[in-house]
Amino acid sequence: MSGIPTITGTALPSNAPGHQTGWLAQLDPRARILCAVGFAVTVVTCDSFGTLVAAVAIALALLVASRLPPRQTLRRMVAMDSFILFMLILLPFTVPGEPILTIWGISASWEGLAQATRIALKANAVILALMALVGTMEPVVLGHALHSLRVPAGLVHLLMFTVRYIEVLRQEYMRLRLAMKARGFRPSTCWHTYRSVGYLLGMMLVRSVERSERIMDAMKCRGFTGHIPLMKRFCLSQNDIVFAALFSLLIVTLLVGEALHAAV
Amino acid sequence: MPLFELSDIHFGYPHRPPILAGADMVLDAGERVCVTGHNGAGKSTLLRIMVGLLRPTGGTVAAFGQSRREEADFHDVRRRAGLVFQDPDDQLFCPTVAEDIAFGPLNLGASRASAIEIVDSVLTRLDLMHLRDRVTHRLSGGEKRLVTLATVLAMEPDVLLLDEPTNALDEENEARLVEVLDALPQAMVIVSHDPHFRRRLGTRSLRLKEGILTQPAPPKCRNASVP
Amino acid sequence: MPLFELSDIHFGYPHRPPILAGADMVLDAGERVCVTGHNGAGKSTLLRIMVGLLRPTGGTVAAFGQSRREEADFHDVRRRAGLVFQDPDDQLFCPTVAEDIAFGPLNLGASRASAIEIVDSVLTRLDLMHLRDRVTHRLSGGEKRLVTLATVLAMEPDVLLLDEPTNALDEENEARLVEVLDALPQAMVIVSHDPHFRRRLGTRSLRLKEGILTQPAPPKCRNASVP
Amino acid sequence: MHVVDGALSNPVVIGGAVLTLGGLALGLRRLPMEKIPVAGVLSATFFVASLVHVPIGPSSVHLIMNGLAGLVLGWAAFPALFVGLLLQAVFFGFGGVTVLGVNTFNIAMPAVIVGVILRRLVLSGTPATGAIWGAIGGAMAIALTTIFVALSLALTGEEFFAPAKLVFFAHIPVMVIEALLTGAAVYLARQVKPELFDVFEGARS
Ligand SMILES: Nc1ncnc2c1ncn2[C@@H]1O[C@H](COP(=O)(O)OP(=O)(O)OP(=O)(O)O)[C@@H](O)[C@H]1O
Ligand SMILES: Nc1ncnc2c1ncn2[C@@H]1O[C@H](COP(=O)(O)OP(=O)(O)OP(=O)(O)O)[C@@H](O)[C@H]1O
Ligand SMILES: [Mg+2]
Ligand SMILES: [Mg+2]
Repeated sequence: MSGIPTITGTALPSNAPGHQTGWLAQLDPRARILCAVGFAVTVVTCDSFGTLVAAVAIALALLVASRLPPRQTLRRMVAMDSFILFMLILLPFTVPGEPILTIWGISASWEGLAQATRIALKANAVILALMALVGTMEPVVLGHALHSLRVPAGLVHLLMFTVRYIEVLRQEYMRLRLAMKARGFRPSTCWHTYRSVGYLLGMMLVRSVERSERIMDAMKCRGFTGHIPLMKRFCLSQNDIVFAALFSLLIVTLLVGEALHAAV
Repeated sequence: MPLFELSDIHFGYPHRPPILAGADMVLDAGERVCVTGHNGAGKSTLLRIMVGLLRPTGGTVAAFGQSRREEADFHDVRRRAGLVFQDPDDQLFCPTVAEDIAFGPLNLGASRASAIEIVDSVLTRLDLMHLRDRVTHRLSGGEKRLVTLATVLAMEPDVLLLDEPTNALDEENEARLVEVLDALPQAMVIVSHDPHFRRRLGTRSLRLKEGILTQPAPPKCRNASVP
Repeated sequence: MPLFELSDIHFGYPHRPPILAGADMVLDAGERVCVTGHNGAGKSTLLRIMVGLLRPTGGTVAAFGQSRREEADFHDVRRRAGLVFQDPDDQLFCPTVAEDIAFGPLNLGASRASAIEIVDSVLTRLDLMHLRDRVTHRLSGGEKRLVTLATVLAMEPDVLLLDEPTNALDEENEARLVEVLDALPQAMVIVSHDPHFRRRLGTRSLRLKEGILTQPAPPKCRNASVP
Repeated sequence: MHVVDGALSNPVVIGGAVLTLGGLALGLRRLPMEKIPVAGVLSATFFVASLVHVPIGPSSVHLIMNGLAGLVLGWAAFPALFVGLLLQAVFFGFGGVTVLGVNTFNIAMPAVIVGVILRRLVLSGTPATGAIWGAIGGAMAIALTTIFVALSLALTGEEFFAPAKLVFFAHIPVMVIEALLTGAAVYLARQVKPELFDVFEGARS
């Protein structure tokens, strides 16, 4: 079990030239962020199965439009934290109600199963829509868009620096891991492994702080006076407005469907 | 009046043996001084002292006709002497190339519009307009190096201080860089391990050894092998 | 039976043009093969393929008399072929020199006590006992380089793969290193840009160019200029 | 330990968002522009660390290292970890949108608590005693995170109570691992660069 394969696949995505993008990726980033948030808030408040299935369908349609690699994205969508997965599996057994089956004297209820399914549908619809709408952005563009959505400058700059140095540090980590492997390191459940990985992370922290000192020097050399400019300006096009309007309509439809269902 | 005049510079990092022990250097207008020396000799340290990022424990730094002592004295020096760092990843900290190049001019008080004009003119001059809106951390090593040069040129310095500029470059990009630098009018201090690069650009060479800058023997083949 | 036998190795990084395109190499016991080639030619890549850190897309790697294909095949290769990386900072990650040298033996299953014994014997052999409890991060470039060699020798390899070992060294340390390496019985593959170092240590030279290893013309001074 | 959208009740989601906004405000107050580069590079380091998997028996866990983050960053851990969680949700599909506040609070608040309580102890004595305090901090941060996650679920409904308790005990091995890693990292940092723990001390705009 080596840490390398698990980490090589997880670079932040790039929209480098030549990267295939759909019409969704051409839309204004701010519109996409607001749509994703609106969709998430709506879906979370809905409870009827019909609405939730419709929400998943919308999310899948967005996935197609986003041109994200479908298999990899769907795998990410269902890969929930083991913690939360465990909760979902236990829900049928902890929610009281009409029993489906009984294991070791504990009975699983339909109500519990329904609740677990609802959570799974909501979680997946939201995360899929988020990845399709926002995850297709260059991370730097996400920062610029958040800035023009009035997110505090400190937070945006923090995001920008984080995005800037993730790849540099990931490369450093992988080179160090490779060198450890070359010296016969094979991770296992033992003190030697944990100490070595701990040293590795500690060393990366130390080097990071020293790098940040050099970055600060570079900033001073260019007359840094306590202000970092951000220059990107967005402007809404007709397409963005049409998309936002249609998407809002979709959200309202979901809410109406939910209300009708509740009224029945 | 020389652009830079370092006399009897002493320096050591805390809890370390001294690195510079009486280094002297004079840089005149139009000169391109190459500095060599083995790894850890203190070449990068010397450049940092020149722009006041480190303060020497002894000796004096004079720049552009004035003695420089305090942090405030060096603000002006940093504007007029552009330092290109050894590792481009330390220097390109803004999200996009255009923002990185505009960072300096904006700090010097340029308006947004004129900063954008400077960005475009510098990129055009270096024939890098295709990189304008690229994300800095996705550039190749050679592209990063050329962009760091652009970020410094955008401040229109009188002197360039280049720390191992050919480090991450393949032959093609190196040839590009030589051409670009050769066309620039600025005086330069160039730290480089590459004898051919030095020979192509430098007007004279200094060797940093045991904390002192000396005129090396005229280059022979043996010099070419300095690692 | 050769120690290493690479035949018709092909390799390219994802989304990049191929780097190795039919490279062949044989390393026999007692040999010291020098590999040269310009920056980015794929020298470091070649060494990584030899110890299975990268898997070739075509061709075969045989080591110590066996064909090696799977990750498991290479565990034994990595024990018997010690790779010294190009940048010492990629290799040194423990707080002190002693701990870093003990890392390899501990991976091979040595007890703590015997690992400490190995540390002391290796350091004594390289005359580096004064560095034993120093913090690796604060060593000079030359010291780091010698310590990386010690970390690899601590695993008692049969073959040494050295990636630009003179990179961070001044003349004095370089002379030290030549002396140390010359006294070692192991077969070696040495990647080096330094013609004097190669001439002093190598038994033969190979040049990596356009993905293929060839016997170069006898070294002339012009070789010294490969950047 | 990311909660997903739809699992929690509205009051819990809103409460988490409000608490996180408060934490972000406090954290950003300690981040003047001069500190943003260090915080950003450290935030990137912890992001990379969170992608690292270490073996545990036949399986493996990915690291959180929020204890170490708290020791180094103090209150600045709030914005730094928030940024990491945001990037994880958007680009890796890990976590969720409406629960971003809850998730940030559950991971960053333990970091801050560990930082505030243990930073001084980690810096006192020899590197070895510092490492022991670091290990305690590493375990404590994970324990608190588990408790906070369990609480957010328990406040949502009784049906989550039993599994939440079970999950706490299931996470004891993770606490041990993070303790050992944090201890080793602190031991190294104490020897190599003790100033690491002072970067965010006393910084205020
Ligand atoms: N911030 C620092 N704190 C302590 N020591 C340092 C620091 N920066 C550099 N040093 C040490 O000072 C010495 C000189 O470093 P410097 O970077 O100036 O060398 P250099 O000549 O530029 O070397 P290179 O060719 O490797 O770039 C080295 O031994 C280095 O380890
Ligand atoms: N992990 C990687 N992913 C993608 N490309 C890589 C990677 N490592 C190296 N390369 C590229 O592969 C080519 C060969 O790299 P390699 O390090 O083998 O060259 P080298 O001959 O050792 O060069 P140098 O003399 O600079 O050390 C280079 O163009 C390099 O940019
Ligand atoms: Mg240097
Ligand atoms: Mg190499």
